[in-house]
Amino acid sequence: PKLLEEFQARIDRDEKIEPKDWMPMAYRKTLIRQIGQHAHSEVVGQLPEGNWITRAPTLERKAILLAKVQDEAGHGLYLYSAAETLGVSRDELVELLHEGKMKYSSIFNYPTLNWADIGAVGWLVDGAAIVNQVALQRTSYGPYSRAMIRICKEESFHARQGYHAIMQMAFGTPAQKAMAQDAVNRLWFPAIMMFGPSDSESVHSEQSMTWKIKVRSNDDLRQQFVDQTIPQIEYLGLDLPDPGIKWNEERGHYDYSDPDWSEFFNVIKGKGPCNVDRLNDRTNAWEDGAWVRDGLLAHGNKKAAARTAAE
Amino acid sequence: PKLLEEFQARIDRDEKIEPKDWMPMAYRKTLIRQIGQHAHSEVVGQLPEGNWITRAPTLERKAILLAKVQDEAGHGLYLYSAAETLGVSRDELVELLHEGKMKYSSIFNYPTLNWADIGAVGWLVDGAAIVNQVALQRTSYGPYSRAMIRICKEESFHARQGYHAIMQMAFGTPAQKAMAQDAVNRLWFPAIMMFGPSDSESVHSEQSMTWKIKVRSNDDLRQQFVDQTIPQIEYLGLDLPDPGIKWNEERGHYDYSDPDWSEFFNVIKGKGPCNVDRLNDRTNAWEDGAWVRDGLLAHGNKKAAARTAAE
Amino acid sequence: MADNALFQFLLRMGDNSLILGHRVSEWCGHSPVLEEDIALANTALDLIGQTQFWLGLAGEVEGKGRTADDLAFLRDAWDYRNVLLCELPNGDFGRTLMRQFLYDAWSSVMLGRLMTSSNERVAEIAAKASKEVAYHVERSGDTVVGLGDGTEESHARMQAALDHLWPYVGEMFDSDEVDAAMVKAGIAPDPASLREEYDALVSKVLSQATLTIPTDTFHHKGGRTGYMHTEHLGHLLCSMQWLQRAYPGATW
Amino acid sequence: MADNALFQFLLRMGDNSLILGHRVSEWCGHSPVLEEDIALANTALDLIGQTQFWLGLAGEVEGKGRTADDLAFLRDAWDYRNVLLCELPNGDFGRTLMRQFLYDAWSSVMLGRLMTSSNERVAEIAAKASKEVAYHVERSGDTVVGLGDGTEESHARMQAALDHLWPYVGEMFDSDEVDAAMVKAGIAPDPASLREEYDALVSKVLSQATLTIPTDTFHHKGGRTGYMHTEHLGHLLCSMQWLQRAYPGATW
Repeated sequence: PKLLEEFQARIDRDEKIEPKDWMPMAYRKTLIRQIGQHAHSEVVGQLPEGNWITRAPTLERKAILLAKVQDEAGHGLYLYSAAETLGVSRDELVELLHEGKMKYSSIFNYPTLNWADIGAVGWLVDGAAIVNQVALQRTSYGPYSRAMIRICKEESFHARQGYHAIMQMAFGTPAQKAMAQDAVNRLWFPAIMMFGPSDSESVHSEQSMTWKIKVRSNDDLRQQFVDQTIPQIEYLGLDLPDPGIKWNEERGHYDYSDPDWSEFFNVIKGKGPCNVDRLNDRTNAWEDGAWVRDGLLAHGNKKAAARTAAE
Repeated sequence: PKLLEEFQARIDRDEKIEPKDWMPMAYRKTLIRQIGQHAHSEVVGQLPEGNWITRAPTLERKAILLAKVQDEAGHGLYLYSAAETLGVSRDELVELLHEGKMKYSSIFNYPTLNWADIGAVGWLVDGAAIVNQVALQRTSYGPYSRAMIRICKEESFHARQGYHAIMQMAFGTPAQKAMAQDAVNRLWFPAIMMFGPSDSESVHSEQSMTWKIKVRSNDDLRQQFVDQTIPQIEYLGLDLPDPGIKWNEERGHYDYSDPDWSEFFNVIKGKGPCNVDRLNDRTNAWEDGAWVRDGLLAHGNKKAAARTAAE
Repeated sequence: MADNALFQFLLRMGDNSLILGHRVSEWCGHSPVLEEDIALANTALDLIGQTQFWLGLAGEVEGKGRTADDLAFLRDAWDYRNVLLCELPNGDFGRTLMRQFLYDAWSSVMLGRLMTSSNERVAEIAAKASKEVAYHVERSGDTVVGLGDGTEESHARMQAALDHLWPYVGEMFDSDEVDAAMVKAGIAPDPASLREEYDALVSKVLSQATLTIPTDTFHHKGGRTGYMHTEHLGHLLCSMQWLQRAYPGATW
Repeated sequence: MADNALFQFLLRMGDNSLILGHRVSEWCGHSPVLEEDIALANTALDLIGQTQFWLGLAGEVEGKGRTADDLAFLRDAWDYRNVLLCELPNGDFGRTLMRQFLYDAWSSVMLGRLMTSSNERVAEIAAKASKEVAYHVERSGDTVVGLGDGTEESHARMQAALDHLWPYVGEMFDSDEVDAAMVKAGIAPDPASLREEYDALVSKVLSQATLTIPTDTFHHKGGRTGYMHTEHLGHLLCSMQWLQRAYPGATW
């Protein structure tokens, strides 16, 4: 209890908790879950964008997309490393993912169906992620906070690129504009669901806020995202994807319709449009690659043994 | 020797040899090899055309191509059945194919690279096959002869359809005409190689002629094919694929250049452009399908056992 | 609206057979045994033939001069109206045959109803197609039974195929305003009304196949409205439409 | 002729990197370990970057106003000039890395020579690309060694990959009148003249990898002349060119 009080006091003073510091088991577990899910999201997040890499319409767009996906894999690495400071290995986390015991962001269970989706993913999905991640730069766990700072820089770049890509579509031919509209229509609600259920329904929120694992509430972050995104949609000349959207003078914010949370919970339960494909892709990649990991490990061991023998 | 004399006498009288008749071992073996290769050719021959089924440019072309490939699989069935009358099972023959111990027509080791190839395969490849098969309708082995009669009818239909398809290309847009020309250029020599090496170099010919397993010589058949095909190429308005082609008034036939037989023997040895892919496709299909064959067999046995028990 | 609803209905029928026919045609030369190569080519051929009728009529009803080929080769993914089931990748032979059976069963029930359509053309196409589909469903059903009640491995694979595909079955029975308009005009039944007959047929065959129908009633959707296809459809179209896209205006 | 030869030469360089880059990009999100996802994306990215330079220059030399994108997305298979090695399907990870190494080794030798090209633009591109390729060949070489000299299974797979790919290596050293024109103009070396340096590099790495180079000297060809690509290239183009073909004239 004394330790716990001290711990909370440090958090309240906005000191960072570092790997070697004492921390409550539940704090550690919550962080592992949250950072692990975040890492998995980066990895699984390669797939919907990868779906269009082979169809990117110009060499430059292909290069931009490759660079983005490469960054995401890199973010996965930072985050697994951050999780490892909490005493869980990357392989353990990956195994939990493959067994369905850990999640990744539900947004990646939606398909990318036209080229504008790639712009929309950068703009809306990375955009939503950034709103969340900017807040998490102030999270209490040092390695996580530092990973967020690093990741945010790259993500903002992605979001800008995504917006430029969809702008090209929205201001392009009628067919391109239709694709942009279709993308916004399909991805709007999934994007605003990325902040999680309403504060009133969110399971882990309160304790996480106290520990500053979460820094701002789901609804608060969602509102910020909505407020920053609506003017962008309008600038693109696209129809708003939700008839419930309108400026609320009194609140100084946009009102918007509540997404269909039953869909959200269905997706969480594995019934999204792409859950099966995404998890199959990942587990197949992992299983098909076992011989590669084993081979490289065996080679490393041989070399180490040879060095030892030579000494 | 008496049996052998009688056997040869029957053949000389143009009587058909039937499965239950006595026949020399070498006759049987030669027939198994020839009919087996012919059957394998029908089966492997599905692949180069199958390569374009998913890209057929109209619904009608897709339907025509599907029907053709279906016919070819059917020809494979007749021919395996004809071979089975000689005491070898289809599975044994398939195994020999997969082990590389039996061949199929080398023509199928060339790729189909543009849509006009599909027309050209029907016109040139089936066309060449028919020249050979019409002759084989008079072959001495009854079941083989009857299979040839049946197959020839369908093949002539395919050849006509192929010619119409390439005609559409040759008389189409400049790009289509270029595809047709490219197809003829690439497939001409492989097609005339289908009749096998020159009579002077052909290993099995003499005995096969005596036994009427072969009925006309390779060069003879090849000349017939060349003579019937050149006017068709000219009608299409395409350039002749061989500068050596010209009408020889004296012979009453077209002269033509000898194909590059070293290429032919390379392809036979497994070094054609598609040998590896074709054989992989077939062996993978066979291996991946093992559980299906086993499953259906097991079910058949259960049903048979149930019937027996009920009796 | 009535004509547009009919157009949509015809697209649904035609796109189902087009896309499933295309998938089946991918097997060409690669099936487990020669008889299956023949059977699959034959199934694909029938489905492409049905497509020509449905999409041909759709083009006429639309009245903009589009042919069946224009509709097949010049629409992008979101304009397709096939149920998701038809566009799913083939998987192994068991999954392909299970998908075929689950579709054939629906198709046989649907076509049976359409034979009495108030629209003569629809009734004619249904009459012709229903003979083919009667054969298809018998054949795919027999194969599902043979493999379901075969070896331990074949049983497991068929159960896995059923589990994988079952969440896509429900979409075939969804109804919307297009269907309501068809019912009102006496052209086509409410898809929901086919379910009982379908379940009876499917349960019988699957029980002979010793397979267990999943109990979860959740189903995926988005194909027949075009709202959200799977990612697989776009890839399929890349091949299917290649020549028409690369060489516009050519005659083949 | 000189300009057309230069155009052909530039297409060969650009198409190699375009098609191989495309193949590598197919791995996205599916490799054996996260570090490899990053490395493969990086390799693909570099190759696409090189493509932009080579095809951009090709378009300028051709002088018909075609951009790198026009050349990449609006030619059909027979107009591609990449060696067959680059278009072969990925196969397993071992085959992909073996193909990469066999190509990187050639590329590193070739680019080294091109750095002293009489054509300044060529020399510039080569200088830039050669830094990237020096890293690629080190990396792919290390992986080939690690897997060749790893477990029994990884060794067997790498030997199978080498056996499969070796008949496609020879094409990189074929010479024709285009090359003769390049040599004459001092723009590029005769590919045949790269073989010794290549063999030294490749033998060294493959021997560290405990792998045996096949002795058969036969090689496939037809890619760099465009006479006969493999069937695989056409399928690759269906995806790669889809959007440009389906929506001609759009800006992306």
